[in-house]
Amino acid sequence: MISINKVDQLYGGTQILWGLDLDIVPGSITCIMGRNGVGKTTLLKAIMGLLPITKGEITMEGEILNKQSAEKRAYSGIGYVPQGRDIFPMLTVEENLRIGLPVRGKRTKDSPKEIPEKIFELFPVLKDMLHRRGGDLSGGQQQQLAIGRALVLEPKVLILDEPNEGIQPNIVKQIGDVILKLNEEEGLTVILVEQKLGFARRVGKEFRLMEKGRIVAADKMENLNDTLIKQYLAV
Amino acid sequence: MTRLTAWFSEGRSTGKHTLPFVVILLSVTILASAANLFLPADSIFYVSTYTITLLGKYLCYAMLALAVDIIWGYCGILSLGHGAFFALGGYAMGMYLMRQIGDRGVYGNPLLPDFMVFLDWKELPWFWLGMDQFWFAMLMAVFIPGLLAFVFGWLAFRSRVTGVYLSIMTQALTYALLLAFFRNEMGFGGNNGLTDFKEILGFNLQADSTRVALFLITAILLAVIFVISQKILSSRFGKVVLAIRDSESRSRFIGYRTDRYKVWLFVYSAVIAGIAGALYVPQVGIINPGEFSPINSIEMVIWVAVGGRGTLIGAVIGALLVNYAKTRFTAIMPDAWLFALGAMFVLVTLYLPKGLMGLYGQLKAKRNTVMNKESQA
Amino acid sequence: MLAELGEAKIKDMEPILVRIEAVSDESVLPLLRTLLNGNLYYNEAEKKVIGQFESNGETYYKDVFTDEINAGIDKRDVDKIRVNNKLRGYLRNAIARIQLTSKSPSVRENAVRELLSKLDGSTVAVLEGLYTNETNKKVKDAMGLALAMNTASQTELAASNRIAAIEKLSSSLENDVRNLLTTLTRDDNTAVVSAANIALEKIAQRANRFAFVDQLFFGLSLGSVLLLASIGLAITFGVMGVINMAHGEMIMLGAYTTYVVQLIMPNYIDYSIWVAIPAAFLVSGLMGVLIERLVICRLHGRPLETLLATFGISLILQQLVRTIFSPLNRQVSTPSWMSGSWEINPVLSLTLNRLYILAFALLVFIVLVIVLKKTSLGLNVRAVSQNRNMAKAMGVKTNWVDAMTFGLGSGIAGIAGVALSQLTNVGPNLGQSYIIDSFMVVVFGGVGNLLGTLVAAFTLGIATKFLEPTTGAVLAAILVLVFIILFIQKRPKGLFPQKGRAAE
Amino acid sequence: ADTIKVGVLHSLSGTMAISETTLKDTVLMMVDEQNKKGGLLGKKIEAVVVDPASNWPLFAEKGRELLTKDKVDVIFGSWTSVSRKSVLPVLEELNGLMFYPVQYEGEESSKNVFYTGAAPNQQAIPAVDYLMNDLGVERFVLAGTDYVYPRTTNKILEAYLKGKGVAAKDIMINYTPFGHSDWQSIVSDIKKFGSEGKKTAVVSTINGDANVPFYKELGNQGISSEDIPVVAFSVGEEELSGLDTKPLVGHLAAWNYFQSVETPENEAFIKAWHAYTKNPDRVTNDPMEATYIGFKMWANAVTKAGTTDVDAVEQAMIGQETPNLTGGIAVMNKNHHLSKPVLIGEIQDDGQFEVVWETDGVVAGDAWSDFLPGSKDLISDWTAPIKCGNYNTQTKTCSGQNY
Amino acid sequence: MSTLASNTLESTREFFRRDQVWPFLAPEQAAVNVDNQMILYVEDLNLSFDGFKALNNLNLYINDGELRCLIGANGAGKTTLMDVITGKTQCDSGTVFFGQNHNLLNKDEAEIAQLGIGRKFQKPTVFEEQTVFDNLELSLKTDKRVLPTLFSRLTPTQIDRIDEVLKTIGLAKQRFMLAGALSHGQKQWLEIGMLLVAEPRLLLIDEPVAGMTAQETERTAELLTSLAGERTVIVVEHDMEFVRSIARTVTVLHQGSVLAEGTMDQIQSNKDVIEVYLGEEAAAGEQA
Ligand SMILES: Nc1ncnc2c1ncn2[C@@H]1O[C@H](COP(=O)(O)OP(=O)(O)OP(=O)(O)O)[C@@H](O)[C@H]1O
Ligand SMILES: Nc1ncnc2c1ncn2[C@@H]1O[C@H](COP(=O)(O)OP(=O)(O)OP(=O)(O)O)[C@@H](O)[C@H]1O
Ligand SMILES: [Mg+2]
Ligand SMILES: [Mg+2]
Repeated sequence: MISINKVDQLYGGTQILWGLDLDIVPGSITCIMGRNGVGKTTLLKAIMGLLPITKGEITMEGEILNKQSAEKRAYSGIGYVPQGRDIFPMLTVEENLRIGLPVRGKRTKDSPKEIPEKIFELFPVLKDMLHRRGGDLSGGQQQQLAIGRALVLEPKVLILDEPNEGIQPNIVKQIGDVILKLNEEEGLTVILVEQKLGFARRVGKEFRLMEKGRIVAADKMENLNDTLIKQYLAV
Repeated sequence: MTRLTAWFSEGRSTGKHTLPFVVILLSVTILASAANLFLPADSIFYVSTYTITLLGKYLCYAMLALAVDIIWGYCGILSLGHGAFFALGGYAMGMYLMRQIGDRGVYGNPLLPDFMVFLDWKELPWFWLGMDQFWFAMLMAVFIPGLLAFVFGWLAFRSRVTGVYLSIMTQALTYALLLAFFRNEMGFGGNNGLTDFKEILGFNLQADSTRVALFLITAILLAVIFVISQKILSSRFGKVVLAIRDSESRSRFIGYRTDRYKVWLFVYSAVIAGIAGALYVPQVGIINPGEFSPINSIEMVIWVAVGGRGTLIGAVIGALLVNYAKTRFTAIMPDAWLFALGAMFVLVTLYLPKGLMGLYGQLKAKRNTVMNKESQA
Repeated sequence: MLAELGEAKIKDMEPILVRIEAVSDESVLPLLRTLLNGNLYYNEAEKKVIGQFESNGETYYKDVFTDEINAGIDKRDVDKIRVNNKLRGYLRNAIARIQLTSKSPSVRENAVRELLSKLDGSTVAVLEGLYTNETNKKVKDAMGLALAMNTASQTELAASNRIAAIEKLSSSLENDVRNLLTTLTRDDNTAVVSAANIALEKIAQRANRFAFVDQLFFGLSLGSVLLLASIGLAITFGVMGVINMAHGEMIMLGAYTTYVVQLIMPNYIDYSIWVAIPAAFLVSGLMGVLIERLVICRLHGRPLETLLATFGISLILQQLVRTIFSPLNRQVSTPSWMSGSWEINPVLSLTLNRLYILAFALLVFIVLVIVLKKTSLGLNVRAVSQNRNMAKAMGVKTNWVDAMTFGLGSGIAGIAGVALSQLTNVGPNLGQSYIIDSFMVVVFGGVGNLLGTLVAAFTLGIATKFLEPTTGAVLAAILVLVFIILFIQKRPKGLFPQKGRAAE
Repeated sequence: ADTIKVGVLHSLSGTMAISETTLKDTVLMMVDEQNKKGGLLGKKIEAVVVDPASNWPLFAEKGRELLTKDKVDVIFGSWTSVSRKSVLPVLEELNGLMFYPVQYEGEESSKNVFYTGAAPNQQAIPAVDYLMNDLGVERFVLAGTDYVYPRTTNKILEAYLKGKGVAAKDIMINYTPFGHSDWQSIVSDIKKFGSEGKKTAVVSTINGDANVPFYKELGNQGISSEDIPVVAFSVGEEELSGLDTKPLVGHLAAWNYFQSVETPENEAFIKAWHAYTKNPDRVTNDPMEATYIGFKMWANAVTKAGTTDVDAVEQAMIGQETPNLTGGIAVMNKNHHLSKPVLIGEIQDDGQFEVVWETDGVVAGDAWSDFLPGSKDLISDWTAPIKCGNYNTQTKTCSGQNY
Repeated sequence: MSTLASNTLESTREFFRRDQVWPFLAPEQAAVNVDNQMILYVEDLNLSFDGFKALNNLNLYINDGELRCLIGANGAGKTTLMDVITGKTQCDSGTVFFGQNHNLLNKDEAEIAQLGIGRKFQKPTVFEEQTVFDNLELSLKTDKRVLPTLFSRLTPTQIDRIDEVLKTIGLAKQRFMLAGALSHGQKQWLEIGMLLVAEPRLLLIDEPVAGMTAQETERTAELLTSLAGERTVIVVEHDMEFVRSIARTVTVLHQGSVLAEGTMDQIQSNKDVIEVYLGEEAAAGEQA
């Protein structure tokens, strides 16, 4: 689906990603893990096109993404839920969701005028808060909005950067269910960055461990063992 | 007192540009002054009085840029009204110089300045009293801008007026003062302002030696203010100021009353602007409401941006450079200089995002990496 | 006689005109009118007076009476018959006197009103004669008024007659009536004096009410100018966050576009506005897009730098205009349908150009609000200004949105320029004189809030105009500024602040 | 030096560029013509143009630059009083010579400046005389921009009118800020003031740009020149060229020169101007004539003195005579002001003025007004033995000299 | 009339209070009175935004030295409560006392912070353009008035203290890095560090372990427990494992008021809490 080849990335003078290779299997849920600051967010931003890469190649279904702008990638079917949510604070919840409608129109060929009901089924809070400013929502509500907003795009690949940060337990579970359901029923490919092992184990099908800007381990989730955890996730 | 001395002698916080700056500034000014006073006019090293006056004016502008930078570059308060403080300082000096004319005015009135006689005023307005005393006038040159900044800042910062709101309010302030000083009823000479000065402290203002002296004083004060500002800004006070620029609310949550910090910094900056104004007037020979015009204040901000916001040296360099460019351009291409100046502003923003000092930083960083690579090899 | 007119010096012309008037009827009106307009010429060779007319940019000469075109004559053959103010005054009255017998009632009424201040014995006699036969009510009223004025001023008449006349006068708002009443307050007869005072009082009360309306209109009109000038900025600065110092120059470009349009179509000045509005929108809008693509787009995330760059751009544009069009002001004509005023009554008349501009400003505002509310542009631009990267990730074409928005804001500034060209100088400094006010309005209303801009513009306009009569223009401006400064202390985010957690 | 240098100190950018650019061109044209005639004293004349950018302190700086760096022999420049006041100390310090071509408030006479524009007694007083005598005006609105020239002129006029028996309530004085553009209320006040039975006129000292919106508002509020004529001292052909003058026909202006005056000199001048600017529509105006006269006189004075030395030229200047473009001869008086005729013109629909009145002969410019209490005893005389710009005839002293 | 006069007099006095005009004249802060063992009293707190009740008659009492966990559904009002306590948001009605003698509602953020109430935000906020070290220096417990700050210098003990904290939060290597360049998790740690150097009496910590790995979460837990006793800590967190590892008393907020309060076990078996917050499975899973 998405494959990343020898990608380097620099912030000013400091190199963050070092010749990183990564293959995302279509229809899978890949969980990327690693300590704070190893470059997970950076990697996801590079995939989304929000950060330029200095070397290497990112392809999606054989198409080279490197030179494409982020908005093109959104049209190609990548949905992004950033770390820290990045809600449009002064737009209402409804407007936050509406932003993605044109992309959805292009991708599903039926130009919808309304936000798909599906989103509200997944996150009923959003319906109650429809006319509240995004920035006024509580942290957890914003997180739900961020996921909902990405789903409006009807993406092929959904990128989630620590989606459970600040979410109440029953909704964490619900988010997990949603991811699994979308994955199973609609074949959505998911790239997930997650720190909480429990959740990662429950939802993830593949795992990738990162350290210092490189992928250091990759396998099926079942094979994520304590040695690996100790080696790459413990402080 | 001991705390003060300790504060000054402390090594850690002095900026690394301070010493070279002070040395270069003072040696250039002293050499130029000497060249003006002691060399014959036909010597190739002779520096004309025109140049000295021009340089003196630039230095005043540099001081003013410093004031703008302190408040904008370090504290993030974009003041579009610093011209007001500058002009107020200038008016204080102008009033002193005006009173020094005495009965040598065109109407020969010993008490009233010419423009008052001319408009048929019978007595000196109260705010002109005492301005014949140099010390008092100089006190006013710093006190009035300081007071205005205090009142304005106190009101605005306490009510948490920030960002563009604050900028536009400062602009409104200077604009209101512009209109007020234009009024002839105000007693500041209306549109013509104050001019035709003769002496300062008994020295003839037209004498070369007086001009050189004023120039030197400006340079020395600039150096002093530079050093003090550097000191203040590299103390913890300076860090708090930077913190306010970054995130004012966070600074409040760790216990700093940011409004007070801002007020004091604003007052400090206004006082510097006032001093710059007071030095400017005897050197250019006129002060009038034009100095209050909002466009002037915007230009000051631009000097700082060109030089590099957030570095004191950048402000100074920006002021010198832009004004030099203006002087040159208006003489070489009087019909097209605005194109050149405008293009310069656009290009600087596009290609030197951090101003000239940013360029300097980039070059140095590049040299360092090159050197590192070489040493590694 | 006509030939005499052509050869006489200005000083000697009045007697000739008196003679002409004495012998003539409505048929001389064209002659007098042409003379009044300064289009009457004298052909020395033929000893004939002719009128000069212009159409389609060409001058030609016509016989004023027969409308016959004198083809063979050109500029060199003729001399202008010059008139001065005194003669113009005389001519106007003469025309009015002749028109008293015009067929059109409205012409007759105007003629009577014109003559109110010039009531001499012979005119009154004529009016008396006409009064009885007059059928039209309005004209009759006007004539009655004139006669009442005459009666009231005749000291030899009985006081009771005069008082009755004065009472009749008290319902009129005409200036001449008021002047007459004021003189009557110094009359010898005390009864007349008190009647005149009462009448004046009554008139003053009514007049004051209208004066208030007048002032309100001035305020609204100033407000509409402020609104037009700032509304484009409310987009480029308020919504996009670009500190656009070149905004004034966009207005200026619009004004110059109007000038160029009039230059291209000199014979259709009345319609030129309809061409100028879209043209100005395009010129300023395209310039805006250009600026955005070349400069602003590279300054994302550095709002303060936009100040520096756009200031540079504004200098360049000013000098550009100076180079192309010279530093002199350019002449923009007002279409005839926009000149003059709408006279509601003798004390209240609203100038047409301002009335149209007021309506136009509101129209532009409404259209803009609709564009921003109903199209995706409005939503997208707000999203982009709040979080550019996230907007990109949601598939918003940020570059396009930026260019369009900046173009829209600039284009609207251009439209404002068309309106301003009708009120003020079209010169290189046009923009400079509005930029400060524009920023003030946008900020006072609350950045990012279009409604705030509307309210702020009208508030400032009305406040200024209500202050001005008592304080004078300069002090009024200062007071308004001080008021804004103090107001912002109370509401640090303007009239209509952005609310919510994220606004801090 | 192998050339004679002429400095041109007129703003080419900023608010005053509108007026001053023309004067720069005029000087350049005069220089050109003089060079075609072989220059001066056998040398070519070279013009040095700088741009003080409507910034008053910059006038001082640029003046100094011209005098010390470029070493010019004479400067033609300045428009506003404040710009003149700004360069004045520099001129006196460096003993430069400047020609100032604009009508101004008077109350000044410097050894180093020749004033070729009108003093108040050459513009304002004749105009008011005309209004009272010829138009029968009894009430006056003195409307001006709030700066020294209008203030002084209005003071002088007020004193003059009161002396002529005009009551205080028949004089309305109004000041507006620079560049004032919203004239609705003021015009409506004027309209009210003028509709109270007595013949009313406006004496306008409104400056520069503010005139266009002022006249537009007059036109729109239907104030015609027959009802309330406006006589302006700062509105000339050039200001009108930015205006549709049809609604303004009949309003007045008082100047020493109008383009419409038909004399051979004027015709030649206009022709030369059109040729020089390559634009047959460019108008001429009073400050241009003042520049023209100033330049001619200077050239003659240099020839007479045989040198460009400032002191010699200054003395040679006094008594110089040059034909006016409007006929008659302009004379440079001992007080550095000119004697010129005063003309009053009515605005025509083609943007030109029609002369409706003129003084019989020339009027000598008065440096110090006789109608101001502070200056009625002052005179200026730059010839021996007085040699002073502000000599008090009562105390027989001279004050305010910088040298 | 007289009330008007006295009102004006009062407001004039208020206006010219010497400590407000001249910071160096401000009186020393009175010590916090905790005679009743209670350090924070929140009573009948109400707050609504455009009709939406974010806080609804909320009552909360915190003992001195306690470590209290605050949990509750997203949008329950936890952050808003902290906003009110720290002076960021004005409430509509109710009282908030710090100790018995400090009414927090009439103080501004800075005063409250100077009283010894420190806060970590839900979304990490640090001074992005200053180094990690400077961030900590600014947060030190010092005299925060203008003049003392101008003349103050770092003492060796203060430097040691900062070094120590840098080690605790694992940012010793990044000490001269600009805080803006830190990753999300690192910023979280830095913010905790800023709290530590300030040595406040009461710490309000909003979601400290969001984005942290399991081990880091454990370390945070240890850190917080070690702080309790000497200081009072209020933690908001959704990570139940973490809450269980530190909690003694847990308060559950729901729709702006307290839903339940008790030990972790009590809470976990509370029906209401399970329904609105934990979810059936989670609760069951945890108990298993
Ligand atoms: N704007 C920036 N400039 C310079 N360096 C940066 C910038 N943003 C991040 N970094 C550095 O890049 C590295 C990787 O950051 P990144 O945000 O990708 O980490 P992460 O793996 O997502 O960590 P976390 O789990 O804490 O979110 C960090 O060490 C950080 O210091
Ligand atoms: N300024 C505001 N305007 C409108 N509503 C607001 C505002 N601030 C908070 N709210 C609302 O108040 C409620 C409480 O928000 P709060 O942030 O306190 O929740 P929380 O308990 O911290 O939730 P989370 O665990 O998700 O962070 C939310 O529903 C939020 O939408
Ligand atoms: Mg991350
Ligand atoms: Mg929260």
